[in-house]
Amino acid sequence: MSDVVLQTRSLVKHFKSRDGAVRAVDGVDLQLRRGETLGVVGESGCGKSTLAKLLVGLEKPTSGAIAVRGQDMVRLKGGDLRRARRNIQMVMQDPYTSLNPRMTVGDIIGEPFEIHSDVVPKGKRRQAVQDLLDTVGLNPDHAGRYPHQFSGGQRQRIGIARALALKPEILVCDEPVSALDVSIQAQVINLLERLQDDFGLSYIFIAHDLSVVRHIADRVAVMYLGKIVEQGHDVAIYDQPTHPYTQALISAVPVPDPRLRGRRDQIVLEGDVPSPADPPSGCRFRTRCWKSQHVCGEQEPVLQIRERSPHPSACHFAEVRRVR
Amino acid sequence: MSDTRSRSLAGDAWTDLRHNKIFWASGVLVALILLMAVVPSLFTSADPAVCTLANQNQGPSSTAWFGYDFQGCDVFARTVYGTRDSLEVGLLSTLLAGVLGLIVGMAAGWFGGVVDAVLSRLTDIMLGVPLLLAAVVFSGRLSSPFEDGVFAVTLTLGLLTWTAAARVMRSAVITAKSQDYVAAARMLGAGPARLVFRHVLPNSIASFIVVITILLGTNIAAEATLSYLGAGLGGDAISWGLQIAEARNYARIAASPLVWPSVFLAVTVLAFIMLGDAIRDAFDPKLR
Amino acid sequence: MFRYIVRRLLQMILTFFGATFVVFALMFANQDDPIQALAGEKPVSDNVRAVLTERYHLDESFPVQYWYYMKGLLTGDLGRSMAGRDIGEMLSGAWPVTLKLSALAIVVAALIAITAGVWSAIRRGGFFDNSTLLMTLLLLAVPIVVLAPVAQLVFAMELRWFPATTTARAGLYDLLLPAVVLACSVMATQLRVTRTSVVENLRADYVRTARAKGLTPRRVTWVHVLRNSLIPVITLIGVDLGMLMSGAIIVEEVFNIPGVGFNLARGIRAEDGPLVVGFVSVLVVVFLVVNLVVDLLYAALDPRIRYE
Amino acid sequence: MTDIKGQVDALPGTDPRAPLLQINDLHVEFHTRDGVAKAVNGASFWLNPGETLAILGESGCGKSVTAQAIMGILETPPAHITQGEVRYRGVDLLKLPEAQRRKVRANRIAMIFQDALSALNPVYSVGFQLAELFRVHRGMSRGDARKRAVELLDQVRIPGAKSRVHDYPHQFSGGMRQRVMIAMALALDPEVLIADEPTTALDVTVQAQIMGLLAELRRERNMGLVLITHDMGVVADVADRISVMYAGRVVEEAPVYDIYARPGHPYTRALLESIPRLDLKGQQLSVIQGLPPALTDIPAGCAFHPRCRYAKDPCRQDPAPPAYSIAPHRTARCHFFREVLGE
Repeated sequence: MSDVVLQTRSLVKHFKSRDGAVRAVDGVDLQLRRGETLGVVGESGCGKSTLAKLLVGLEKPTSGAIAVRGQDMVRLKGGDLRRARRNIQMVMQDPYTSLNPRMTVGDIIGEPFEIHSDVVPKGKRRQAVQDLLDTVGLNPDHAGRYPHQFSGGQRQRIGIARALALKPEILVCDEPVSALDVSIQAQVINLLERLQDDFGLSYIFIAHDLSVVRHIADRVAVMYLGKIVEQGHDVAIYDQPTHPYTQALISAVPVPDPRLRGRRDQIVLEGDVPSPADPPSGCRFRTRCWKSQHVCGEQEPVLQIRERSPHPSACHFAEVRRVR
Repeated sequence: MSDTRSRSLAGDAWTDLRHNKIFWASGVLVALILLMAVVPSLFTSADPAVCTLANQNQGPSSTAWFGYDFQGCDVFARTVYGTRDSLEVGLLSTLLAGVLGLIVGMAAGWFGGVVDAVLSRLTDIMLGVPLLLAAVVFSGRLSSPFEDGVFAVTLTLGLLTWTAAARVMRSAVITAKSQDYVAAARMLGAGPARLVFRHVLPNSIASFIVVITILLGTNIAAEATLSYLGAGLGGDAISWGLQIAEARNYARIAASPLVWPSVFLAVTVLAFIMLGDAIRDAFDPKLR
Repeated sequence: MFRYIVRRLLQMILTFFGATFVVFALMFANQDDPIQALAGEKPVSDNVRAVLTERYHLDESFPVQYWYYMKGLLTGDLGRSMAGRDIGEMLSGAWPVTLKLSALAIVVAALIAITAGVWSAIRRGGFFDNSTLLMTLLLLAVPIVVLAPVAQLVFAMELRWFPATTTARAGLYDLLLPAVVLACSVMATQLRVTRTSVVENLRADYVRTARAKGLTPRRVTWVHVLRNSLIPVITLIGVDLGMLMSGAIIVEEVFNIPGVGFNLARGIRAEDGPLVVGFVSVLVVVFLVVNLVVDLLYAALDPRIRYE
Repeated sequence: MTDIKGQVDALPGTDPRAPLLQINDLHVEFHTRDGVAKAVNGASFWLNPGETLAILGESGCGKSVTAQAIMGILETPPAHITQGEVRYRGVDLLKLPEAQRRKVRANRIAMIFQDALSALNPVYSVGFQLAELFRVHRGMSRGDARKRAVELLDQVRIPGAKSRVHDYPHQFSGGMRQRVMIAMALALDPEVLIADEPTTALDVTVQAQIMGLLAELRRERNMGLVLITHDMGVVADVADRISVMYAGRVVEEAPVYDIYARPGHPYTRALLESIPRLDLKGQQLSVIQGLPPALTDIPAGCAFHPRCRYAKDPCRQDPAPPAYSIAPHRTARCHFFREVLGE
């Protein structure tokens, strides 16, 4: 198990609100191995962005543990925590708000070196920044420019360069391409894949776009209302989904091939996602599920390998159904 | 993207300001007013304190451009010399209000929670007392009629007018604080000082500056109002407000002692408000 | 909605105590020898001093004095002025004409500010917009101490269109000039806020929807945009009441209107501490109550607050 | 219903045999501080009843501006329609007086927008906003209009329509709000519905619901649907024909099957290739180099030439390539369409 770089155990985050606790993340166990990409998919409000913030320490978990290379990030303090945090960095969704408009690109990418002054000696920082710009495919001479002089895709590259500055092993990518146009998306995805090969990075890749996740991820976790409902290798999830929610989600994604029109097994779910402040008892998906039975309201299904599910699935009636 | 020069937002704003006629007009006016306050003798050779009743209510002449008032004082000289006290009170009270507002607003916005609740309530309470009403209760003249009152009025206005700046600063800080780039810096391990001074402050200061510029104008007007009511400057101070109060009773006999201090007061306030407007437009061009 | 009202009420009570405390503390901090101040420049005999000390509880500590002040304020007993008159009675005699004056000023200011603000927002960049912008600049720059005497000189004394002074039983026309002067002190900001707010709302997506529905421009502006745009203006009108009160002191003094501001101005000139503090305290309470009402009105305009 | 419409909103000059909607050589410019932005530079397409036409393109390609020009809701200034025709059943809407133009909106051509939360007025109940249409265009009484509003909410399958009609937009979920928008667009039985990115802000499961609802309503009413989107999956699922826009021009127009099988313009081809596909997993995605041009500074000749791998000298010179007819019902603005098609 030495190649596990990141592991969470029963990770929980509840936010206080007027209507009681919002259970944004409610017991998440996941593992990330070296050089691997774990895709996390789910609809808005499923807790995937909160999960990302927990992983990089922007939010404190209500309970549970996050281990990076065996060190519990929740318990670490002071200098140890700062050093441990270097190992896990994030690429944010919105390239327009994630860069300080009053700092030059060189200052933005160089800021990690100023905060962790022992990483690169002062005299070599300029060179380091230019190298990083070069690595992400930007002109190193543009270090003196300001963020608003770059396009969305270029700004996302700046964000990636900043995340790479401290040479982390793990990158958490929170919807890194969803704000970009299709043709620009492909450029950024290619860059991320190339960096993974060059530096042996491990990715947590969070997205709502299932086809992007399928392209980049080795394993996929599907989240619904703060819980992982199904987890497995990409082929297992996309071709042999066993959880009804996964099946509905995959079938809802339009396929860019008109020949398949009307010939796909489309499951259209009724209604909306319930409020995470007051999730249904038992299985959280039962209110929208066509398989729902009495037991689903009584007993919460555990995420595990089941008789008819060769990979972990949190459904009492898990069963493979090819939906595309 | 065609130009290779790097342009910061402040740089953009400056480029914008340079082409703004209103900015230059108000800037020149402000500079002139400041000069008048610092070296009034550049503008008039007459001594404002020398008044001869023989000159009472005389009309404008080549020696006294604006004529003489009821006491026989040179209106132009008194108006020019009035700039100093007015500006002194305006600048110092705005400085005080600005510092208070900056601290309160930053603290409330940055810390949030209990600090914000307490400071916001305090701001509400201060806003619950209309400025002039509080000022007339507090200002020195009520009990000490023999000082010039500059210190008392400055303190009064400073302590009572920080609320607007604090509110603006608070909401700007809250907006800036929740931006992704702050989260990104925090994630890199940046300490609170770096977060505040490198990320939050530079991105929230623009609207604060605008409020302060406008406050400068309104505080000068407030001083004149207080002095007019007899709750502001007094003693041997020269103030436009005092001049207006005196001249009003004889306005039908001689309008010039009423009109000229009024014009100077209005132009000063106008200059600062226009300057604030120009700066706002430069930083926030979308609302033009 | 209920929650919102309760919260606002609690807030107001807190602000009430805070604000009156501020007023009292200001007065307390400001007095070195209040009895001497009361008497002006005459010497004060020990006997008189003892009576006055007794009457104003001057030998008590700050909290006790504050207690007497609050008790008086809450029971409507504002004590006596330096001249020996009952402050409560003075107030009740003075407020009707002030109410008339400020109501007139609010209506004049709001009417002009909102119509002109909407117009210049629609025609932004046009002649009307530019001239209103210039006008608001001038209005902002001319403080009421300048405007009131000059307006009196020009319109009342020289042109004789309006009476220069009035009595307690002044009619609406008699009060029109002072009301307009008073309105000028708040009109500029109201107009600018209206304009900005309408400009912002005209760009909102729902305006596009309203146009796509085939509604006339008039309906889009006056039904869809206006209600959204008024939300910040309404708040401002509440806050501006403070400006109006301050302005009323000047205007009533200049035009000799025997209202609250007139009495207050005289109190200030006469250095009548109890009168000033009593009047100011009541005005602060009025200000707070009006702002509470404004906040409730706000909720009526904006369902997002009503249903929060 | 049709006869009511005939009486209330007669539009003289309409020809029932003319295409339902035909856009010819539409040009729209924006006058900005940075110069003249040419948002639409000669867009042309047509639409038949019961048909779904997808206008596909990335942000800034002019697809939304085109839609708003058709509706006549562009803000002028800064926008100016400098050239072109928007023909509805043969009548050029751009030449109509504003009062008549207004009657076309919502009655004949209706539109729904991307972000339903901001597209609905926050301070009025959805019932008011729906009923307003009947009151303004049909002169109905308050009560009747309200009744029709409830019926409409019912038709777009909002549960509990009778009580929800009193609710405000912020009280609805994203999907329900878009249903309200659809109800509003369909209220007066228009013949053309323009949907501008109707599901972009929604989750996929909700997107499936909304697209299903739109398809069903279109079929029932035999409406023409103009679907504006950047999502090639959605297009493949619902469109009959596609117009691909780039830098304000329709660069390719074709039936949906043909375009996915054999794109005729390099841009379309590159777009299709940049979608992640199952069989290419583990490989690099093919990308379009560079960025779309700034609308204030569109390259001479074919606007796509700086990013095009087929580009040769003629592409870099004005005039821009004409709309070559490359097959029945297919056009492409590329000098080298044969190469692109792989012939």
